[in-house]
Amino acid sequence: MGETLDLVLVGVLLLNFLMLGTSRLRAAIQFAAMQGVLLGAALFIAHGQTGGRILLLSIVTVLLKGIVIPTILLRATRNISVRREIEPFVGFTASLVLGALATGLSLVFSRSLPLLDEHVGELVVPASFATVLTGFLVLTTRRKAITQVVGYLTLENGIFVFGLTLVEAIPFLVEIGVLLDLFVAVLVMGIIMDHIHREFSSLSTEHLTSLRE
Amino acid sequence: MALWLVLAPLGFAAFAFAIPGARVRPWLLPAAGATQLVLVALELGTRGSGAGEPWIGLDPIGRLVTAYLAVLFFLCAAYAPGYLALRAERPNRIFCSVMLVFFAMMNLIASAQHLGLMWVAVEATTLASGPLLYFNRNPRSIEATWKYLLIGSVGIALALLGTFFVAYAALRGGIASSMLLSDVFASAPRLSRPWLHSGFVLALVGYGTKMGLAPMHTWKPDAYGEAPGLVGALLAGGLTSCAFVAILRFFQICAAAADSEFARSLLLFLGLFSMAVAGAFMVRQSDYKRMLAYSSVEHMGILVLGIAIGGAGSFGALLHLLNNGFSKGVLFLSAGNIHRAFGSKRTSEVSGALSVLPASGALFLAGFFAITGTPPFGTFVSEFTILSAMLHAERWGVAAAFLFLLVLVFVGMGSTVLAVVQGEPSARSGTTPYRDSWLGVTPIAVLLGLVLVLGLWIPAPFVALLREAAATLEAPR
Amino acid sequence: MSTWLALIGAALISASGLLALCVRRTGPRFADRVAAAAVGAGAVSALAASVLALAGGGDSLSLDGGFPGGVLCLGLDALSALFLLPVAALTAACATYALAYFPAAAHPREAPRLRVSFGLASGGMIIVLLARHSLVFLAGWEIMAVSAFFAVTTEDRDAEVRDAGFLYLVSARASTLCLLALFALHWVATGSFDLVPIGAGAVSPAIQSALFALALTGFGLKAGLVPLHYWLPPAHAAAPTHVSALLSGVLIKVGIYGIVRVASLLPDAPPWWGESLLALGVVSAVLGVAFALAQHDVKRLLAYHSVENIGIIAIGLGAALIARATGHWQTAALALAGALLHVVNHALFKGLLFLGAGAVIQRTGTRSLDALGGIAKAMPATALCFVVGAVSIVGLPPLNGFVSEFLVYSGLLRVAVAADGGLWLLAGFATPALALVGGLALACFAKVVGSVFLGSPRHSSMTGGAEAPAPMLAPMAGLAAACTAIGIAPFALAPALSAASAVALGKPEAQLVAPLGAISLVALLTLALCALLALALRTRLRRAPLEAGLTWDCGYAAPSPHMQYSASSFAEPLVRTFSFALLPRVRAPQLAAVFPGRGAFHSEVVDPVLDRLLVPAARAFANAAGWLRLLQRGSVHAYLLYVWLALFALLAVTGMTE
Amino acid sequence: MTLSDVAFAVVIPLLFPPLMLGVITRTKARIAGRRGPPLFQPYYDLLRLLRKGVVRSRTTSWVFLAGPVVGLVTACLAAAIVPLGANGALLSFPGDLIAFAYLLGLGRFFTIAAALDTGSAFEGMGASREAAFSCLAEPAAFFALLVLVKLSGAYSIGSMLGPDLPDLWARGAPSLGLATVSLFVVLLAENCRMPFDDPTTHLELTMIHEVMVLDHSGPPFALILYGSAIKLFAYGLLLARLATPFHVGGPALGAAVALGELLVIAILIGVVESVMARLRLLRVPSLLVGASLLSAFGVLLLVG
Repeated sequence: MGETLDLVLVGVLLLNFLMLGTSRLRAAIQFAAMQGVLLGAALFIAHGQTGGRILLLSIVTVLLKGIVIPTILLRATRNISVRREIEPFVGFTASLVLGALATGLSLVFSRSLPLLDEHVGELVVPASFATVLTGFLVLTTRRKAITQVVGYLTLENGIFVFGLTLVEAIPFLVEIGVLLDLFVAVLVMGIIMDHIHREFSSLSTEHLTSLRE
Repeated sequence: MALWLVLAPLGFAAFAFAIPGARVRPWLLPAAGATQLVLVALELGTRGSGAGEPWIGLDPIGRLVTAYLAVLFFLCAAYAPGYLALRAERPNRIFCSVMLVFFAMMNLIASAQHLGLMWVAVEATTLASGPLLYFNRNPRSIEATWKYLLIGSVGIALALLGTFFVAYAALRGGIASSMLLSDVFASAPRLSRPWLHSGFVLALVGYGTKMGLAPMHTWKPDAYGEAPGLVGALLAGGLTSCAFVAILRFFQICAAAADSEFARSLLLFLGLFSMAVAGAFMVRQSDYKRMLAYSSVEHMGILVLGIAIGGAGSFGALLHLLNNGFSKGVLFLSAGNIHRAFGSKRTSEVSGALSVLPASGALFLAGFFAITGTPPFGTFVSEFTILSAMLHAERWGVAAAFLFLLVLVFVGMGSTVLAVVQGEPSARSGTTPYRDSWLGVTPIAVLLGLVLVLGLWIPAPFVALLREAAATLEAPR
Repeated sequence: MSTWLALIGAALISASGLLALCVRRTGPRFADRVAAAAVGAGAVSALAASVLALAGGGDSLSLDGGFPGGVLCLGLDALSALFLLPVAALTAACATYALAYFPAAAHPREAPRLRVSFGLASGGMIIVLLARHSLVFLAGWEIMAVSAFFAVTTEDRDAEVRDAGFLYLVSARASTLCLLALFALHWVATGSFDLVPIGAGAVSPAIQSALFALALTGFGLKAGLVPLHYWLPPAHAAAPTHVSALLSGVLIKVGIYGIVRVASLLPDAPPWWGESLLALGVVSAVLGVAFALAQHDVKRLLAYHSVENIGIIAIGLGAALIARATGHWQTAALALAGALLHVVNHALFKGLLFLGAGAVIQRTGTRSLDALGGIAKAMPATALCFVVGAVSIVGLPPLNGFVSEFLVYSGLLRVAVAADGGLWLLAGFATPALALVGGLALACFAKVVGSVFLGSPRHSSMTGGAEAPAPMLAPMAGLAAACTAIGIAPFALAPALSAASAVALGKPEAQLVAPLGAISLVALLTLALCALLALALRTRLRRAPLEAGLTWDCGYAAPSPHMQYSASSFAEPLVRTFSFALLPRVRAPQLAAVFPGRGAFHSEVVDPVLDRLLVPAARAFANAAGWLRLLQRGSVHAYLLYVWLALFALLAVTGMTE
Repeated sequence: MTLSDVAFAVVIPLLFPPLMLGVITRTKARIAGRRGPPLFQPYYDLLRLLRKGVVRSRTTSWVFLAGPVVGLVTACLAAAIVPLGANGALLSFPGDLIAFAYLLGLGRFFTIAAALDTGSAFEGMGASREAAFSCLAEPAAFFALLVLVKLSGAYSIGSMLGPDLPDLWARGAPSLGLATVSLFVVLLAENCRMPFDDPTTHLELTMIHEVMVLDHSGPPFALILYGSAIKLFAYGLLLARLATPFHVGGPALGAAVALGELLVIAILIGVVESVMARLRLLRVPSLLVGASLLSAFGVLLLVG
């Protein structure tokens, strides 16, 4: 079971790099969606034997993270017929290097923390940290509002990966609540993005710097 | 039944969403506030029989904060109809119902006894306050809302990770993991320290973002600057206090684990840093609403400083929570009135508010004196307590820095406030018809009266509640 | 009884402005009178309380009722009563003066507000004097400070007034925060809010010294000890004149009261407390009067003289503290009595001088010494009162200033005689410094009297005119009479001074022993002989051929008022002598050719602390803070980065070991 | 003190001082090779002035006449504080040295005020200089008096200069010597003698005291002249006693010796005035500060 999970998590890590490396907005969204699907799978693989609760949760995860939210974002890009490129502050190559660094750092950090015995050799914790950091990179180095939402999504994905270790501890209601919050958050951000586009005819956050000291 | 404190506003929210009358709807807000006051009074009256659901219940901190929220919300809500009547051109269906949801979620934060539930509630307040901020629907408010949502959501995501870390700390400690506060407290001594520590840091940064501690405060001036005064008052008085409660929960875990020293030093640093940043950014601040945001940053710093010092400092911090909230209410609501009368929030364009709006100007000025800890306002008592705690702990350097920063903030805030209030009325005052009205002034005056009362006379049961709450910070159960 | 009386007085005075607001509709004149009557009644009550307490009828009372600080104690002992005396008297004088100086009819917007803040400021002072509980003290203190701010900024449409008010407010706040630290430390050290003397050895010497240092800073800021005096001149210049009188006459004295009170609570005073106070006093007195001499604005000048007089008071207090530390109780009582009497005296004559200056300012519309002149002819009564005040403040016999300076000198000389080593040097240099201060003050007031009242008007608009109205003259006359009375019969105050010193020193046997009878004799002789001689001269002149002519100007036949020696020229030799400290900024025209063109000479002396230190420092800080703003330029990416950096930094410093 | 002593102590200070002026004038005349006016000329001048009429400027007020009156009264009272020889002074109480200085201050205040009352640029100039220079002389005098106080432990001029004075010289000769020199400088400055002021100059621009009283005439002017003579007497008495701390016989003899010493001082002043030129006005402060430093050094020597 552990190896299957690790395999899925390798996929998640790979998607992190793809996300950092791609220059196309829609691709980035699709990578985030794929990550969402993988997460649903990972949840099932890790804890599927524990019962229907997990199955339900996995399905909801795949639905939300893999389908509904990406659809919202893709619709946003479609409605707003903007230039499809991601406009980074930091170049793609540099982003990849930073991503690699972040992944390395995650490995080191998770080593320095006392893991449970069953997690010691596994990828769960480092993959979680790496995804969180990837989310951070996307959030801070990509210019468009929509890419920032993708970054936020990735960040949440990373946290979700960490949650795989704690399925017993987290009540179902809270898990659902977390997912629901994520959904509403993206929804609200989508609405706001819509308004941003209407006001500024662009989704670049460059226009969003009039409030300053 | 603590649950009713959450359900009642939600019910009002649904009702507000359902009814069609835009003129009637705002009055649901004070109605909900009054109902909440009754519910809270009942709840506080029947203390002791507090065995409700395990997830939602009122411990001393919860009792304190829900009661405080009820009062603050009632007064802000009493201000709302007058304000919304002035903004009749704006549809208020979303505004009213979302505000009630927002209020319900704040109550949920205060009464949640489960870390996960609390997180969900905090995130829900973030999302609910988005539409409130965006009430004015202009480019500037979009920008503010966007920043607020993004930074807040990212911060809260970190807090979720921190919550998970604490849960993992239990697993690592060989205990069945649970996020119920009572369970966590009970098993706290066995929590794995590295996980607990990093979990606390994540929660501190996460909820600290929400609370507006520097350097995570950056959304605050934008959001408070662009939000209607009413929303600013609820954000600065209510939401930040709730985020503070969330941090307190994590602090309690550390305290229960008899390992609060590291947490105290982090809080101490963040507290002083917040005050310093607030002081630096208040200097030559030309936008009086942004100035209020920095004042909020400063007072969040004072709150965590009090906790960091501990002892009487915790008591002082909890008292300061109330004082700050009520004073912020005074400031934001009166600033809102001034903004309305002058149509500008820049000090270069606003002056002589005391002449144009005698009541609001005076209240704004009085709010300034209240928030800066002028005796006999309540803020003075809480700051005095916190300072005494510092001296008692022989933290001379901290005390000196605290006092210096208070002066710095006073200078920064004073120059802006006085520029607005004093002098010849600027020409802009003639451009709007708005002048003081009973509806727009009375709630502010009551809020100010509350701050004053807290400085002159604190009822004994209330002191007992504060003591009890402070005690649970040192030795949570 | 006496405490209740004083409380009633405080309540009446505080409520005076609000009462006037209530009767506003019956007309401005009536409201004016209601306010003045309330203040008068309150002052009478407070004066009665004060006299009662000075006669040995002091008492205290406790209020219990769930206040944050527990049971609140108030009390009136001889020390408080001695300060209460001038507070009540000057408040009443200023309120009466305001009837004509600042009537609501002429200032419909400002006067009602001013009355409220004026009453509250004075009421706050009384509360401070009565407080035996640190939180009550702070509450009274802040009510006083904040109301005084509103009183100072009465004419807030003037930017200069706003700036001065803000400076005052910030200084007041800094002072309050020092007191906050003081009382917090007191609470932590003693476990009590009650302001009662601490038992010997109950608190460590280091804590006691910290308490004293905090008191010295906090109260020194209010009292205006150099270098903490910087707010005083602008605030006094900005305030309406009767408010300046109150500020200068009694409000800054409350700072002195605080120092005396706190020192009386601390049992083990090392000599350095007194030495530092003495040194600060000398610096304040010398610099205060030197800067006063260089002023062109009569109100700023009077304000700097307050710094000087606070310095003299501090010299007395310092000498008393030194004597107390070395066990010379008699000397301590002497010096302390001098300081306390100077507090009372300064309230009387500084109040008088401000009120006199106000009368002139109201009549002429200018505060500039170089524009005034010859007003004695139009306002002879005002001029006479002002001269009395001037002679008093310079410390000359036969008036009251001489008595208190005499006592301070006496204490200082006794300290000097008893001292050796460094202390001898300190005391040995303080005495001549005090003499220098006296000389400079004389020069300064000769300049003020001369350029305002004597000679001929320098401006045509000031010819003619009339005497100040009765509500303004009466308080001045009263204060002048009080100055004279104390000068002639200082022994009448001796029991009160003894009682107050005994409280402040915590030593009932520390009685005042001074040759007050001889001083009285000197005063009487001076007055009597002058009167006799004047009478004789008058009789002689009646008989002599009296000729009136032009002033002799060495043959120049058409002297004009502009040829008079101006105030600035009068002070020039001394300003030049002290230019190393005053650093005057002079703009003089270069005279190149035989027939130079038009030129203008300009010189000003700016405050060293405010204009050379605080303002540049504040500007530098603001500029530095401006750079900090670059961090917040609206980029949400940067903001997110800060969140992460904070996270990483905090993680890095947090211990991660099991 | 008996009644006759008192009468004696009142009459001498009232009658003697103008003689000192006469002696100074005579000394100067002799050194310059002239015979000079009679020794009693100052008395004749005073009487003549008292008989004369008065011219008053139209700009003046009552202050103008208060100057001479107060100046004379304060000078008399100050003189009463100083003991004649080793005898007690008429007015003596602990701290009377302060009264001495401040009484003279009162006189100065009104003299200056009277000068300013005329509104004349010249008299203003004189007043300004008088104020400035006496200010600077004050610390010098107080340093000197402080040396005396410290050495004697007494607080009245009468007891400081009493019978114990020789003993003080024995204990603190250097300090007392410095104090004496410094007091002499103060005497010259306070009484407007050379090198501070030239009483005989005819150029108003360079005058100090004389220019202040330009507008006075008749009886008031007599009061002024008389007052300044008494002031000179008081200072001279102080200095004489300090410089010659010998104890001579009974009160009458002591007083006679003291008066003799005063005449010596007058001659000394005459000599100084004859051999020195008036200082440049800008240099005057330096000299006064120098005198202060001198007596301050005397204070320094008493450390320990």
